[in-house]
Amino acid sequence: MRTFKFLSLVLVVSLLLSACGGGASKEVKIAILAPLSGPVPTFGVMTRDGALLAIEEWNAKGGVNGMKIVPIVEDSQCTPDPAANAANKVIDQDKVHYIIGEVCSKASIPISDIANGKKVVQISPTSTNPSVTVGTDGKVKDYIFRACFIDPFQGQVGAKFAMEKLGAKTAFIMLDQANDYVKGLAEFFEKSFTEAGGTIVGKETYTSTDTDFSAILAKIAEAKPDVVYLPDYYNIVNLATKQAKEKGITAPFIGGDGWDSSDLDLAAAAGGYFTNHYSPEDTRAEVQNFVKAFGAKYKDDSGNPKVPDALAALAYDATNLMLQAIKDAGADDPTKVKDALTKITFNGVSGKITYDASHNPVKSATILEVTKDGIKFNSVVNP
Amino acid sequence: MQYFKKTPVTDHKPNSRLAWVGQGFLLILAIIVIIILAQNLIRSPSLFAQNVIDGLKLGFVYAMIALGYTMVYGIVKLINFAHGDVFMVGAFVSYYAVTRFSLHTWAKQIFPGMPDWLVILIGSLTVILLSMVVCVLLAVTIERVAYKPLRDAPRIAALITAIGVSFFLEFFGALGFVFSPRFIPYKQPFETMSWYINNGIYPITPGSMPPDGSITFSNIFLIIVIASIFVQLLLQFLVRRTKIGIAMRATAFDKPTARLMGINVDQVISFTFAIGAAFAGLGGVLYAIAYPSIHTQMGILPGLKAFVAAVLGGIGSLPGALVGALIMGQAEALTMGYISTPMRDAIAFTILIVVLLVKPTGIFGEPEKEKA
Amino acid sequence: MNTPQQPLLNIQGLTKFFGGLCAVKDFSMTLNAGDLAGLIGPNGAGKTTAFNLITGIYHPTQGEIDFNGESMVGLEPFEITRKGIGRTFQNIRLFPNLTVLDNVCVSYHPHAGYNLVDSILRNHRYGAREKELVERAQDFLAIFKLEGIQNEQAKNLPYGEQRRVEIARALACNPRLLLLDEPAAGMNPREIVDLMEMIHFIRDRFGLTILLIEHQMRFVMGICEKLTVMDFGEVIARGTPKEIQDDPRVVEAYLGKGAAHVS
Amino acid sequence: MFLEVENINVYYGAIHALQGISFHVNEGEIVTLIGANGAGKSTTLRTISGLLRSRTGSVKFKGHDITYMPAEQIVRLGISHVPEGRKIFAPLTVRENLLMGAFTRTDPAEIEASMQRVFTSFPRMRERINQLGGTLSGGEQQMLATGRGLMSRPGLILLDEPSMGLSPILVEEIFRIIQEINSQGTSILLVEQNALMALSIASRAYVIETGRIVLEGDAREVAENPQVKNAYLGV
Amino acid sequence: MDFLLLSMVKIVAVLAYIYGLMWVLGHTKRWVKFLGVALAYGIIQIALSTEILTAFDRGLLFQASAITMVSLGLNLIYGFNGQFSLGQWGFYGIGAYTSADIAWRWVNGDASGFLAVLFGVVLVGFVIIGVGAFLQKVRGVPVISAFTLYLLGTVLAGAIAVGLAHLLSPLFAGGLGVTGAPGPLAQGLPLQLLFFVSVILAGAFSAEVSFLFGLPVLTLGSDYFGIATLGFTIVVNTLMVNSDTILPFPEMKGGRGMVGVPQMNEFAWLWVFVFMLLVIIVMRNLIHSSTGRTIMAVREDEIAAKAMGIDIAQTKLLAFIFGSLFAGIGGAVYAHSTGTSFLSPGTFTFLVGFNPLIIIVFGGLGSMTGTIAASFGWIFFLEGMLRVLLGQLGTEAPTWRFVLYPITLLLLMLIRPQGLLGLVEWGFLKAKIHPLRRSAAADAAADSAKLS
Repeated sequence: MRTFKFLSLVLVVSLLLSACGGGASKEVKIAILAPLSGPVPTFGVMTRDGALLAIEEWNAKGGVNGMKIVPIVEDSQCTPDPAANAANKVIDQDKVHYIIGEVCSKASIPISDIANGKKVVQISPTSTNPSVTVGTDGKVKDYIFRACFIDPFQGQVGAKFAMEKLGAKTAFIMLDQANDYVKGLAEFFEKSFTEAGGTIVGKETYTSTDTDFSAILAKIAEAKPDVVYLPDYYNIVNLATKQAKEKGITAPFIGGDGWDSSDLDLAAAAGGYFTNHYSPEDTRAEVQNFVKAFGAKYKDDSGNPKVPDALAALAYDATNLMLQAIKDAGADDPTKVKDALTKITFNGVSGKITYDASHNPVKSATILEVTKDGIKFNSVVNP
Repeated sequence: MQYFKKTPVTDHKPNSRLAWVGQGFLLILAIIVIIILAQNLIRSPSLFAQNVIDGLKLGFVYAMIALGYTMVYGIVKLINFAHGDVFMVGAFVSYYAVTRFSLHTWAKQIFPGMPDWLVILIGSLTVILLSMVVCVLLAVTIERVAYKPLRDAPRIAALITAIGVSFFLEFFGALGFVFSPRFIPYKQPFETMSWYINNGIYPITPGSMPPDGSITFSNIFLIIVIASIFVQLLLQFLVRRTKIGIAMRATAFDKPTARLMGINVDQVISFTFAIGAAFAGLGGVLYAIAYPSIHTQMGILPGLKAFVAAVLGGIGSLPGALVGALIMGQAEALTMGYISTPMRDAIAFTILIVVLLVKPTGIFGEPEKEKA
Repeated sequence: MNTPQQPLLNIQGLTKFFGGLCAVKDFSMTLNAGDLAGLIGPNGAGKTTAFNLITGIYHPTQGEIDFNGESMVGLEPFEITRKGIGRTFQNIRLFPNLTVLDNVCVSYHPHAGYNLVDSILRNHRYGAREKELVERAQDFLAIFKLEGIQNEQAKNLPYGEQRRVEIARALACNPRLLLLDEPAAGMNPREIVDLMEMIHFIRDRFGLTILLIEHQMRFVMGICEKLTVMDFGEVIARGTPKEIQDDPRVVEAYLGKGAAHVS
Repeated sequence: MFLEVENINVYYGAIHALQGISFHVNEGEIVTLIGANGAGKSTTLRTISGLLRSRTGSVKFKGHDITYMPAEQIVRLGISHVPEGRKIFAPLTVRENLLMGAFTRTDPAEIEASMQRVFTSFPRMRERINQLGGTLSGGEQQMLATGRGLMSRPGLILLDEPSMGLSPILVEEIFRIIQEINSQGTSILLVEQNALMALSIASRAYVIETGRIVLEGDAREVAENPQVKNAYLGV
Repeated sequence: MDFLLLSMVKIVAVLAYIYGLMWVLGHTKRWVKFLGVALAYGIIQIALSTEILTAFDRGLLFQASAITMVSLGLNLIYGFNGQFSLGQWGFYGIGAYTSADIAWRWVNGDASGFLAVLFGVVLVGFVIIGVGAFLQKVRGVPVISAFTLYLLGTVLAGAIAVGLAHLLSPLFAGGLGVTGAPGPLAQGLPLQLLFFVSVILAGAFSAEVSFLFGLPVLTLGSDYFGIATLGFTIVVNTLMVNSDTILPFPEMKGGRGMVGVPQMNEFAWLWVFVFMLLVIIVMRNLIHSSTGRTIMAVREDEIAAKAMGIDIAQTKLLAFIFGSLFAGIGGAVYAHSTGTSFLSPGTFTFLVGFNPLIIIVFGGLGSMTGTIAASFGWIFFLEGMLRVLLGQLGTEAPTWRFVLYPITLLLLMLIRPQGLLGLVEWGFLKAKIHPLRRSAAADAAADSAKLS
């Protein structure tokens, strides 16, 4: 029992100590919650890198409102429990008021619940699930925003593009039932496509861990659609388009911003199109500066400048949005910052961003074409 | 002498009553499966054949990984969860060999006049060999560092260690300076070619679809099938005909007696790990060529499926691994084709459970001996 | 109680094939209540297999086993035990990580007198019956001079004590027939003498019928009232120890031809 | 001295199985260890061949201290252990089993010659050469095990219960072969339950009881010893 | 480095807390017991209410409690009964989703979830008893046939339960209100009581599923059983991912995760504490009983256990059912105490499912104390200490968390393959050491035996 008493004493003392340790007021902390382990560490690393770049740029310019920005990175594993732990940790332990993250909706939703309850502003760069910003009661979560399109827009744009530019009458949809990003895009593509008079000749699901799509592709070869809609991340696209080529499928694949990556297999995906936030070829200063700065800071395996993908770009935009809002608010006060965010007009890499009532960004979409030699700009579609 | 002598009961089976209920249940399951398959076969024979071919491709890849599982399990009764990650390392090594060092074209640089096909053949073999060597070194290191000290500990400790090694390889590999956390599009050392069968075999040219009712296949499919069969035969030769192979079987059966023969059991076990790893390396390269998106967690699911295949076939049995893997491949391909893709893991495991209930040690498994 | 003319154990034509190998062939034996019988034969003669057939661990290919007028064929081992056949094993099979007391208590389980619900609720019945059960087990251990080591893990005991624990555990099942598989193996002469006394004692005290397998002739001849000799799965002789000793077939099978001139 | 075992103590967990056993085998003789089941005979053999470790004492063979040598190296020195229960590699063929016996040897021609010699001793093995070890009958398995033990061309064979489960005719046969092997110059340490049979071919004998040697001497003397008679026939 | 120190102190403190709790539970005086338990509950409750324990600590504490229940269940199956199971995570998931769905429907004005599970659990219970009695009478029925009969009975019972639920659920409509406007039954104390009932129902549901699954599968040999149960976890996860397409539960939203799972909120610690204590007590009572001895005997030596009159199949099934019951309860408690009203199949994948196995091996197979301590220690180490430590070390360091974790795992296994605590038990969990007993009868018996 003596040891027990002693331990309790130590506990109490250390708790008191920790309570006393306050941070200096000359800095503002921003937490970056990203899946650095778990099933998709690649998304986490890209997100972290994009966000860190933005913070570095602001710090180089003297910080925000004269305060130095301190990034705090946590691993949220793209899984609810660790994400909740990470959020609690940065909020309670690090006293963070601003969160950038997570990538996956299934991690962003628990984070948003915690952040909103604690009045901490969160901008998710890439989570498309409506539940991230809208609570179960149907009310918008005051402190939660996102930097990406919400699904309907990309789906519509994709469908419109397929019908008008490619003259497609029939489409086949491939989707990952468990990924709400994919599911959302697919749903709205289907809706827009059929409303405009097209026919969906088939719809097949797979899971994110699948590598073999031959059974689905065999069905596509049989159904002979004009286009195949595959709004997933580039890793799936690489596999599916490669196998489609082997099967001699000629219908073009269309996808969403998940395609955007330097790791997109150009040879396999050539002939495909995807909707995106921006084109690295875009001559806008924001885009060019971002691509250049990113390449200067991060190198790929062979030491060449890394080309940022959509995740990096969105994380970069999300961080900039957050910092801009802090600047607009003029103080390190989450309540003011979230108000500033609702009123913000920001020229980001992914276009001019404003927020609608549900805290979803309103911005234009770019359509890109994949060719053997690179990703080419095709057209811009405004909301 | 009484005429109606009480005849002794022959072959007492304790469980014999109401057996028809269970048999009927299994029969109904089988009939449902057969009906679904038959219906689809009649509806579109070419699609069915296509699915079977795709399933074969999957099955032969699994077979290659399953060999490593089944051999290691056979000899040390360890479910080597890290095997799938060794497989991943094989894929990554070949990727870097190709992209960084252009190892697949080394022959061209030394002998510029060499015909292209030969360059690619030599280059690809070099790349594969390198992957195999690295995998072997890795596996032997793992065995020495993580498993050997635990040989006399409870079996579960080694299993937990295997899980730990598996996590370690996945997430250490995902560090930026090791491999990469990314999904990397794999660069093949050679071009993919595909053909379709429709009253003859024709190559598929880009931009034109094969006619209706065609069955397509690619050179990758052929390579996988050939390599997998070759590996099977090689391994059969090894364990049947060579001294070390026979020693492996002897060790697997009875370690103390094997030691009495002068067999260094530790070396044999390391050798078994090494062979399994070599084939995992080969499998990794072929898998990456067939499914060209590699990342550090690519080994988990194929590894698990391969292990299930090995169990299905009867773990410890080499032909069992092949048969189990082919069944898994067909089950998955046909489930994807005719039921629903997301259900394929569920169906594969259901098949496993049903098979185990009917034959508790897998298709080719030796029945477990009861000792008293 | 069974009537004198009805044997307690009646085995007829018991045969067991393992694959193509015949381990026990047309084995027959009858035991009356109170018998102290031995089953002897060289290693590999099928004695342990016969035990395993009687206790249901193997199911016979052919033949009948009647215990107390009831057929034991096809019953599960635990059912056979509950009908009153207890046993020990050739190479001691205690529950090594359980205490000596728990080893014995396990055997009391079918007669614990309280059920799962009682044990989870820890109600009065649990308390009373568990106490009673433990006390019974402790009394039992006392009989075998094991009470001092009741809280030791079984695996930490010396060989002789492990044997005694195993016999105590088998007796705790409350059997009418006790099968002992090489109870004297690995014991020194002094321990063997003790064991012989103990076996006599338990037979009288618990009203048991005992069938044992043993190699130590001193022991077998000294204790058994009737013997059955097996070789190659078949019974080659039966009778009193004296008769067996004089049976040339036994001498030949058991000691080898070379011995014939010695004895 | 050829094989010298001095004061070995072996434990199975808490069980003290061998309690200071010492004995020796001279070159060219047959020595037998007799004793009841569980007395420690097999344990002694397993300790000599390196499968078990003694806590004290030493085992010396041809001048080498092999007490702490791993089993696979002891074989190379020329000790061959034919274990109790035959321990045939059931999934291996007869030929493969014999090859495993010669694992330590490398010259294929010599191995082939040894195999032929085994076939001369055990003609039955030649007929069964491609049969799986597990499908052989008990006697055949014992022949195979003994033959396998000979394949390493040992100086000393440790034979553990070669007569177990064999019919009298086969036992005779096996013992005849044991004598034959011995006459070709191989020393034999024989553990046998069929005590009198063993004593009839051995030159010297040791009697083990509960991990201790209680009697030793010339085989004939031991056979005449009343205690031994008592123990093995209960007279 | 005070963060490091603090998180280490937290680990020590939580272990001390458990030690204290077990000590007090094991106290012979009843009032000390009750007072101690109340105190143990109170300390944490006050610390939570006053936010001395932050939401971060709270999260860790609740997760550790949930995983304690799951791991205890697995320890019963594997550590105490020797059946190598990887299916525990599946039962955890079943418990979580069952309770979440009951409560979700309840607060959204639909009592059918509650009623269906309630009737289902009861009716299936009858089916199990009835078919069991029938099989007992027929004797000698092969396992697959028995399974088929149970399955048919269960399907029938399930259909009746769902029918009854739909018939009766309108009766509750008034009290429950509608979505967005919950009635008196769907909030406040009645809702908390529903949590209590639904957690138990979810546990019972898990247990019944485990009965059906375990009946045939427990006949398999050790590793085959492991793989079959791993398959179970994967099948359950697949069904969760497709709960809105293959299964008819649109509110679970399939792989996207269920949002709006009602939370226990201020009562969370009460229920977490109560259920954790309940699981610990039930398991301890089970193990230290005659049945518990048979469970361990089966682990030690199946053949000897058979020969001592133990029904092996029944004992294995019993341990499996109780293990799954605990897992189901753990899952249900978890679902309502995450504080984020979100449940996703991502939590229940098979890779995460190795965690309980790692925990029980760490803690020591067959040691309840080890399991409890390892559950808390593991969560507070991996999610607490490592996270905090690496978070301090810069923006690159968090990537290393899952590199350090397996290294720790390897080292611990190499150093202590038998687990940290081996067979040590604390306080309450200790087996009773029976004092020597020398009754007159025993003396007399011993004398008459005249054994030296």
